[in-house]
Amino acid sequence: MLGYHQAMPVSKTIDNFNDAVADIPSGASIMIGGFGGAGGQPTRLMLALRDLGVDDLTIIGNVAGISATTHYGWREGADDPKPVDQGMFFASGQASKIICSFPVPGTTNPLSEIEKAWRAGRAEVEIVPQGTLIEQIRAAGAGIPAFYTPTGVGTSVAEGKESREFDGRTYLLEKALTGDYAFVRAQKADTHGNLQYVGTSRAFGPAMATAAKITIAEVDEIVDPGGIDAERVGTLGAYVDRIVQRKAGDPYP
Amino acid sequence: MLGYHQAMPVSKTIDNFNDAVADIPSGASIMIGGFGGAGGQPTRLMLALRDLGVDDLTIIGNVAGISATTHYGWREGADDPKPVDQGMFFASGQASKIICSFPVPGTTNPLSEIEKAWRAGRAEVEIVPQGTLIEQIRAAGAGIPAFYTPTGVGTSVAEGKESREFDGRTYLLEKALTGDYAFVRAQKADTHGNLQYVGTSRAFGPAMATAAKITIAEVDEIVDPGGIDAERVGTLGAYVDRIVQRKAGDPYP
Amino acid sequence: MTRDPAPRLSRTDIARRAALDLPDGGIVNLGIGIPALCSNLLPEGVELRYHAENGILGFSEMNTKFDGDPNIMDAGGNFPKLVPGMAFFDSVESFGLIRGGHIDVTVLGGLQVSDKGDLANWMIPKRGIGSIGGGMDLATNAKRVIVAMEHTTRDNKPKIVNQCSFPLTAPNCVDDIITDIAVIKVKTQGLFLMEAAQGWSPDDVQAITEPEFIVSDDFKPFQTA
Amino acid sequence: MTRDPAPRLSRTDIARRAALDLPDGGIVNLGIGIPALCSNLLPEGVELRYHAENGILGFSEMNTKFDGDPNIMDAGGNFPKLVPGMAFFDSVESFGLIRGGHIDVTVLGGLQVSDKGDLANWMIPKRGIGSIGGGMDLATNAKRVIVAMEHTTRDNKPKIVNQCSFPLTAPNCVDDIITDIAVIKVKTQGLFLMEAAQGWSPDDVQAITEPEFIVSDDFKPFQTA
Repeated sequence: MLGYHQAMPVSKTIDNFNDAVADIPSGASIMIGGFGGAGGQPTRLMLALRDLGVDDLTIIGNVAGISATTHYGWREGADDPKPVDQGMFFASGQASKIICSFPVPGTTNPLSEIEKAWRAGRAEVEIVPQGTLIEQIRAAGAGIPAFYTPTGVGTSVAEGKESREFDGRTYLLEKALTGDYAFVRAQKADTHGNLQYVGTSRAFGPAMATAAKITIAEVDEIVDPGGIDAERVGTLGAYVDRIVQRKAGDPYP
Repeated sequence: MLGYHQAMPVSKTIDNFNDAVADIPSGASIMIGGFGGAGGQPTRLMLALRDLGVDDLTIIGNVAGISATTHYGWREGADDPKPVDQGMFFASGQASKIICSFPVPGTTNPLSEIEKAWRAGRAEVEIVPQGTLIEQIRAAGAGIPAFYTPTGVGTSVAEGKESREFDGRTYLLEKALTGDYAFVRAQKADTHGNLQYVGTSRAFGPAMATAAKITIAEVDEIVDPGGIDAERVGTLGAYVDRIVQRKAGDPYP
Repeated sequence: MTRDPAPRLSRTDIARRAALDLPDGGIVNLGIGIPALCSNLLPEGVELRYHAENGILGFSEMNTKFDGDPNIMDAGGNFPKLVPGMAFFDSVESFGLIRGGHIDVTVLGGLQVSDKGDLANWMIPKRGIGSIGGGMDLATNAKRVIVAMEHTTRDNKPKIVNQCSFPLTAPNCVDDIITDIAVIKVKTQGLFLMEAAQGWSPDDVQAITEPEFIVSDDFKPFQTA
Repeated sequence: MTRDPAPRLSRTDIARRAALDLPDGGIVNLGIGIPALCSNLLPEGVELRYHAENGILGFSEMNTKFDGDPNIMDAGGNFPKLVPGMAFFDSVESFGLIRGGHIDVTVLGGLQVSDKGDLANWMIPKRGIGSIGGGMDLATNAKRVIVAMEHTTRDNKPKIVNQCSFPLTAPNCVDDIITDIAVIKVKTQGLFLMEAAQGWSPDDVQAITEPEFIVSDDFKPFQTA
């Protein structure tokens, strides 16, 4: 349908994952996109951050740290390579806090790296209802400092929070949640930074891209402008600062 | 990419526009999708509602009532047919109120039907900043009863509203806005009610579809499930109650 | 504690019974555990549109094995079969759908349910850490909440209680409880026993249920189809 | 009221001057009227990614005529040329982009601007009804707000005033004012005259500007490229 007019590309492409994360300082907050599991997880950016060796990180994610022990969202029993997750920053001692909705599976054995760090007093774990967490992130990106939600009323989530009635129902006041960096995974980027996702790999990525000060995208393929259909852009290039292409045949899904 | 498994369709198809709007009572609030102009306007649903003859309607739209006099968003100078807009409900005396962001163009001559009705004291006009209006509608559909926005602080929009500081900046509390019916326009529907939009025809439609008690979609084409790519669904069928297909060759764009 | 008068149902049978309550054409979200088993146990001719929190609507069945694409997953880490009419979206949209009250039915697991319909299912206090996931949003906002769980703990303590001692997922949210021995409806007047498993009398069920329930006028044996 | 010392610039020339201030590669939203004229007046080699409130990002030029597709429009009712790398989206996303502070520059029209950077541009009080559109969101939230307007009303009354008498669009939001005779910067210390049109001295500009401005150390003639 689109009869394109020519325009000059503005490239945000970075050559490798190490360079893309090189300016992240100790103490930074890092939003990690996807839902949990291999699909949508920016695995190469995470590994690069681990190799960077900075510490006192706050990690913000959804399902967090359970794939390495349960294979959640990875090929069952896969060992080539073994599943990795946000737990890597707790195993390495780099992270001091995680904000997430689902840090432990129903079974206790074996313990995840996050639970181990929490038990040892090495890490704070803040558990947020998933809908509240994604809405807090969305709010940060969309200029909404706070909003009301019915979720969590009458539970421990409400402790220390303001509540208020609207039309006879009680709601909690929840605040926007920003991050210093967002790592997002998409299938395609164009050189303007527009991202295209497939299937259930979207999840937390698109909102996180809007909410962080610096957004870095890990993609399977970088294309010229026009290589993503204007109707299929899942994250606007306006939100994306850096894009890095994965190597063909990467053993990580 | 999708290797589909077969499933039974659940059809929401209505044969004609009159039947689709037949249960709308006097006093109802009607959200009208699109942005303003022909693209995204559910013109046939609007005409059917006009023909239904109910009154005391509240119309909720964005740019409202300026196309008939200015050709805004229609082919310049078009007279075959003449542009129509939400003003039709004010010309007919059916609407007593409009909530919108842009009810009058910069020029005063000729007066729009909405401005005429307002000057004659026959209609209330509530003017809301566009970003606040769409966020109020989105909030209604997404279970958020109220949120804070920086827009409108220090202006007449703030009158009678609560304000509050977060991190040193002042924001207004704005409430969710629902409707009894939403009319949305899309290019394609499948029989589950999933909608696909093109170009700038989305605008207010997708949020309105989530916010109204009954959502009716006017589409160019109804297809079987699978006829819309799972990656290209702009409004989930979960939000859509009725779909009506336009006649081929409809003179209205 | 008396001995069971008859066998309790299997987890699959609980799920099969729960599946009977799912409305044809409805938008349904299944929690992890027993609820997830419903997906492949629907009665003949019933078609649902399953929603999963991670951003998928319209699937109706699970693949029995991972088929190689980690980008087509449900929230429980299962792999749905693709069907025509499905849609993918992000978590903002997904939880707008939930919180906005657009989910017809959710089936959730339970650790404890009170006679007021309070649900506790996200944390065992002695563990000290739990996982909320999408459960609070679903329990609070779905039009109907069915809890599918075993009737008692492993040491035969009631899970249907006067007051939940575990942290709540949401107060006053449960509509129906389907267990391995009974189907119980939560109403404002209290709990109503609707069905009991073969060989279980209302008294047998009451013996391992903490709050007193009312036996419904419509009481009947556990339905299987 | 003295006579003009020299011709004032055309609306197109105001827009051309405003276009000089738009950063290469930036995300820019143009209001209706004079601002919209900027789109086809960019300096050679500068590429912008225009945003329009109705859900389009990445266009860079307008079609001079309606090309038959009402589904490809900007918020002003103009018809953008399609370019590679553009994207379509709905109004929720569009105003998330604006309100979230992701617009680099917006160029808006003005009825009045005060020396504190208050902007009034949505209603003429004697008309009693106006149109806010996306203007309040843009003025309040864009990283930089440029107002492009005539320096005075038709009867030569100042539009740059001590206090706006018209309803405000947003207080304290304007960074730069570009008129048919001057370029003025709004700083916390007050207004700074940066440029004046050919034949206009600072005193000539001051004579039809209500608040006293400071002549910048960098004062120079109106830039054209």
